[in-house]
Amino acid sequence: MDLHEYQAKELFRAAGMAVNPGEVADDPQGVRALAEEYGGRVVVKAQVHSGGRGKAGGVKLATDADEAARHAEAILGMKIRGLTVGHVLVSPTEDIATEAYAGILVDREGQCPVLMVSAEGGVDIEEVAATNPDAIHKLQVDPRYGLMPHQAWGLATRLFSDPALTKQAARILTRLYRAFVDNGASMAEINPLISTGGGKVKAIDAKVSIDDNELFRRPAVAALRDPDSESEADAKARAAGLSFVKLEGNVGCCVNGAGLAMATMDLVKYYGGDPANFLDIGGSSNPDKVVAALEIITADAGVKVILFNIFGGITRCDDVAQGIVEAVGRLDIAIPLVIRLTGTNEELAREILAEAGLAAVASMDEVVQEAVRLAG
Amino acid sequence: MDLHEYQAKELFRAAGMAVNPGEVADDPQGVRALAEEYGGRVVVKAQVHSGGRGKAGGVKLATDADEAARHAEAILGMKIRGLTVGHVLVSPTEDIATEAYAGILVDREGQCPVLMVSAEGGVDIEEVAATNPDAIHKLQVDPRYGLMPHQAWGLATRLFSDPALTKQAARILTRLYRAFVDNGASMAEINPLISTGGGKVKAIDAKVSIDDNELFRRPAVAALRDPDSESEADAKARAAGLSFVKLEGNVGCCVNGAGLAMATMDLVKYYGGDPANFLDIGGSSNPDKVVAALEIITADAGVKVILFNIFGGITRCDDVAQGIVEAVGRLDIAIPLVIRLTGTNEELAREILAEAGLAAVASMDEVVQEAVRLAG
Amino acid sequence: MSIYVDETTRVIVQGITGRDGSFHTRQMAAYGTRVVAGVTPGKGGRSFALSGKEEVPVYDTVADAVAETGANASVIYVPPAFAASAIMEAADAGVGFIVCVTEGIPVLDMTRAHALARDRGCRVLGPNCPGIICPGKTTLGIIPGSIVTEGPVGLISRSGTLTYEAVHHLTRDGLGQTTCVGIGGDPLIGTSFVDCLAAFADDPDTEAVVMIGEIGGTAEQEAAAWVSANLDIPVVGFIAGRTAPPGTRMGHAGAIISGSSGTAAEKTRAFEDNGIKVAKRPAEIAVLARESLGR
Amino acid sequence: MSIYVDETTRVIVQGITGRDGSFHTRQMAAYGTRVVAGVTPGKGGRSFALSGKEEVPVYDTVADAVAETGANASVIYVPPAFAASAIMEAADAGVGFIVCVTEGIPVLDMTRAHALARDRGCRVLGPNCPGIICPGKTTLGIIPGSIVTEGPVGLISRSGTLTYEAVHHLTRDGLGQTTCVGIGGDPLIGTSFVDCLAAFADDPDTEAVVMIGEIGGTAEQEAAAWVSANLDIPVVGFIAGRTAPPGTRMGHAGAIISGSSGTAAEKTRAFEDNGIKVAKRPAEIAVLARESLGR
Repeated sequence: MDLHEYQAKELFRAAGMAVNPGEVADDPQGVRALAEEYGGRVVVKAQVHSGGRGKAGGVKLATDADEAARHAEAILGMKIRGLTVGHVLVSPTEDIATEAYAGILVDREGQCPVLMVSAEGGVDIEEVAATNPDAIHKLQVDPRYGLMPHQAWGLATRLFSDPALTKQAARILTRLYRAFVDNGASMAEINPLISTGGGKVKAIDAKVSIDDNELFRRPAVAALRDPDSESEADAKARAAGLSFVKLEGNVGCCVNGAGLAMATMDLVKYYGGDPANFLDIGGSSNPDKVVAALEIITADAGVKVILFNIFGGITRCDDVAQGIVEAVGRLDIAIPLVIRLTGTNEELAREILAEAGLAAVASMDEVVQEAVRLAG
Repeated sequence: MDLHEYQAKELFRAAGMAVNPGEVADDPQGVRALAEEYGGRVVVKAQVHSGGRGKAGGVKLATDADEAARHAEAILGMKIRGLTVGHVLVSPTEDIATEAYAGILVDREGQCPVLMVSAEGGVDIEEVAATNPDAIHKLQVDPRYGLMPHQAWGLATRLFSDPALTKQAARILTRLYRAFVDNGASMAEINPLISTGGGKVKAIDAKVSIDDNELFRRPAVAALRDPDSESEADAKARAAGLSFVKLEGNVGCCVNGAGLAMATMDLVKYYGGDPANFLDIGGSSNPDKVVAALEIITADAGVKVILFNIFGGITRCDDVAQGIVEAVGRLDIAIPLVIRLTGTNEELAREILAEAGLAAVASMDEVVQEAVRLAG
Repeated sequence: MSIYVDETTRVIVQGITGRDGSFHTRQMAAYGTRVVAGVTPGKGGRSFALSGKEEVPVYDTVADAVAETGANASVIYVPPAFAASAIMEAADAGVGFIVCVTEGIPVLDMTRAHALARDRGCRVLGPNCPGIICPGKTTLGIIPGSIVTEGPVGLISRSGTLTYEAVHHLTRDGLGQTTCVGIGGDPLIGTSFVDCLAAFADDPDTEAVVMIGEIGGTAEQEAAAWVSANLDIPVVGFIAGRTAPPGTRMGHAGAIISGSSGTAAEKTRAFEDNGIKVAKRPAEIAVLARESLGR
Repeated sequence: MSIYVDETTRVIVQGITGRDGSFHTRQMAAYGTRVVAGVTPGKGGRSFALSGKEEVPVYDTVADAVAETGANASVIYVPPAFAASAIMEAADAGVGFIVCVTEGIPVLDMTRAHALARDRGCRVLGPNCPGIICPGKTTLGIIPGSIVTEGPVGLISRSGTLTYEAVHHLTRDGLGQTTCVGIGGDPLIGTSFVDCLAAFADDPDTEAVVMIGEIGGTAEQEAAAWVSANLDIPVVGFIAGRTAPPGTRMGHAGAIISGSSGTAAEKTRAFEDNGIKVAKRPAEIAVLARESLGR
């Protein structure tokens, strides 16, 4: 789950980090009031879950409150990579002397958090990684010890040579790591981490993603979810416990297992079709899940056919068949359904489908070819 | 630093542990009021830093508020192992079904905290350890992982077979470990950890010692020190940064280094004398420390002679000599002083002492024999 | 021969009394797995019926189960909130091989669990994996016994049902398996492609290997390099997620293309550059495997 | 020969710019110790004068110091609040031998620092120790060079000044030392009596060992058993604290009799039962050592 910049900054402040001030508003009047409070010179930043806000015109500098309100007018309601801007963050401008980068991810290979810093901040860090990898200093943090003081200090010395700044940076890195762990984050980033002309080090942008698997035990963090930033289909899939990703094609896919679901999409493409979605109904065999899956898929007017590809293992085929029959009964499905079921309790499943007047094929190639054909 | 039972219970409650209620009072009226509040049947417990309070008559059961007040009258002001009781803890009685033990220490060999539990609680645990060691289950806690849930659960299964009780005990052990670490304790103990007839598990006694070396960074814990529980000499030694232990003899000892200080006491005894104290002036060479040391030693009317045994290493002999000269000048010392100084800057030290009319010998045997002779 | 486990492996089940745990324990026992005990905290002292005839004791802790039964492997079917702790309990009790089926374990929990497993020198398979099956010998996890058969192919996969799909084709085409291993769809897994490849390399019965990868991470690239440097039996590959958009998690927590890294194209190229034939459709995996074995 | 360190050991000093650190660094350099750098966070880039003629660079981190100078040992003189962290920094930077002089480090900090040192395979001497001196070669810590001399005795002690006292007598009686090691007065120390005994056992120049123990813990008892089982050179012992009351900490954090365990009587008995002669006075240590060497 991605957090908005203003939410990420709140977490950082709560962890004791130096962060520049700022408040959100959702109309130009509110922005004007905030700009006046901050003395006129402010930055107005679109709060959407997307990188490249600056390039898209979603970040504007204002020299007085009127200009800030005009910027807000332009930014609020604009679309950035398909997302509508509903809120802006208003912050006083800072006297920036240097811009650095600091971020934490989980490293697959090291199986631990990895803290990355670069004295070249304020730009696309992936670009720095590609063009000048030596400018990025990485540190694998042993989860048994956490980030040790000397490690934070050592990284901070890569960012600043003035000990007064190094000390502040080490403190921020230590707290960034704390915030990362204590909030169950999968990513936490400060870009840029600035030093001011007055010798202060602080975060003026913040990006945090929370590991979805942590949300069950962190209600305060889970409450930060912005319902407006999620499509109706995504919200419904999440509520039903389905993995769902909307795509642009017309073959609706309903598969058990993420790997098989990806392979099914790939095979639709291979046979000349276009998948409308990724959808994994998971290892459970709850008929309600199938109903929810069908509702999500059929809500997309572009979908011309629904393809079921089920290989029963932990999911029993008879349960899925039962779910399909129930769902078809409950819903008014106007498009064709093609079904492939194999594995645990396959025979039972075929009987259940047959009773309801539905047929199933046994091969994946077959069912995909049929679906592509029906989608035209 | 030892905490009182009521202080330890507060820490335990703050850590989320189930602890029986209780409040302290320092007069019989207060005890009566508390006993009334708790419905009459209460336990009145002396709050002193000593084991064996029960055997000494410092723990009494009352069936009504009048009896509680009478017990308080008897207990307040009594002496337990030389300590005067200034406060009592009043708690409602509990319906005790079983009594277990749980405690944490730091294990020298394993270099980690060790959690110990026994289903045989409510008694002297050292006795259980001596007579029935198999009844005590020990677990070394790896500081890199902390107490893991399965470990707390595993120990809890050694205390209770009813899962409802085991679950509560595991929770208490987890929080006991947290309280131990978060307060910088060197020892934390619950004895007894009871189960009630109603199926509740809770701590009804609590013992905590804090590692003195932790106090500098835990002001809230340091504030729990009871000034009344410490002798004037101990308080003064602590303020001056001296290691001091009062003993019963008449040869005052002032030594640099704990090992040498112990060996000096041993040698006094060897030559037929009796040391009045252990005193290590430490590795610093601050003359104020020497002054403080002399003040502490001479405040004991039983001391007949003061013995200095200094081997200069990190402590320079000239600094100590300077301190002795200053201290002798500032104080009115009526008893003889015998001095042994050797090591770093020994020559300089002798000159300083000579100027002040003091002499020093070079051997430890010599100085101790002389001190024992002078102490008569 | 099989890798990691065989018919002598003494297996305990953590979460044996749960819905999934009890179902799959009976499936495993029916297949022939030597299930010796179950563990469910708070239910120690009961017994669990493997079938109408056989039952095994349930213990409160893995340590007790190991002490009483001499178990040397564990399969974990406990909810995500407790699964990392269950792995740590098994590792701490000296269980040498741990299969964790559970999906949805917090990644930071797994950093600690994997660290402890390394410290204790035990191998974790998964989490978020279907387990391991040695046809005709034993199965630990949820791979349906009905789709496998004994034979010369070793199979390694990040996926569950896609593995079944591939095995299904192999079996139907007469290519049995020495062992099928589902290494799991999470970003942090205990046993990698390379680990399994090295184990298959030491198994004289394995004559070819099938590797089923997917988008996200670089495990397939590392495996390809390892194959090229170390393995002299043929390897057939498949990569799922060619149509996945970048930056979006495709179900598996580990299946996400970060920037331009972890794409199916990149992985396919790494396979091909290192002499691994890549199937375009799941059904083609068996075809290429048969060809590579000259059958 | 000497144990653990010698004249080739390349030493850095953590806390070199502090009062104690600067004083003892110059003392060490004057004795001949190869001090190659200092570390003080925030003072990197400066230099530190070892003498009127020589100076060494000061670095911000141990990692930088090691990378630039190839140091393989460190001596730590930093305040107790930061000392455990300093040990961890040195261990993490690959320093193989770490002497920590600092007294008063929180014990729980040390549980983590010792764990990391073990993980990194490095040896910690102390904390709360005077260090190690190899007469005529090198000294790391605060043991005054003036009291030692080269010779056949190895010395191990939990104490600081009591060690000086013992060495003083040995030297005066013509018994020089191969190495004198102060293992420290804290309850959790990185190098034990047994570790040092094993090192002395491998040193052909060490013909006798002096062990100076004190009340608290069981390290002396374990050492006595080890001596009896493994060592064929004579050992002379001394135990401080015969007059210490139980339950009271005698200065050293580790010097406390718990219940009836850790008493001087118990330790003396363990020494004597294992063939270790025990001196009754510090001055007698040298007498017994001379006798045991037949001089």
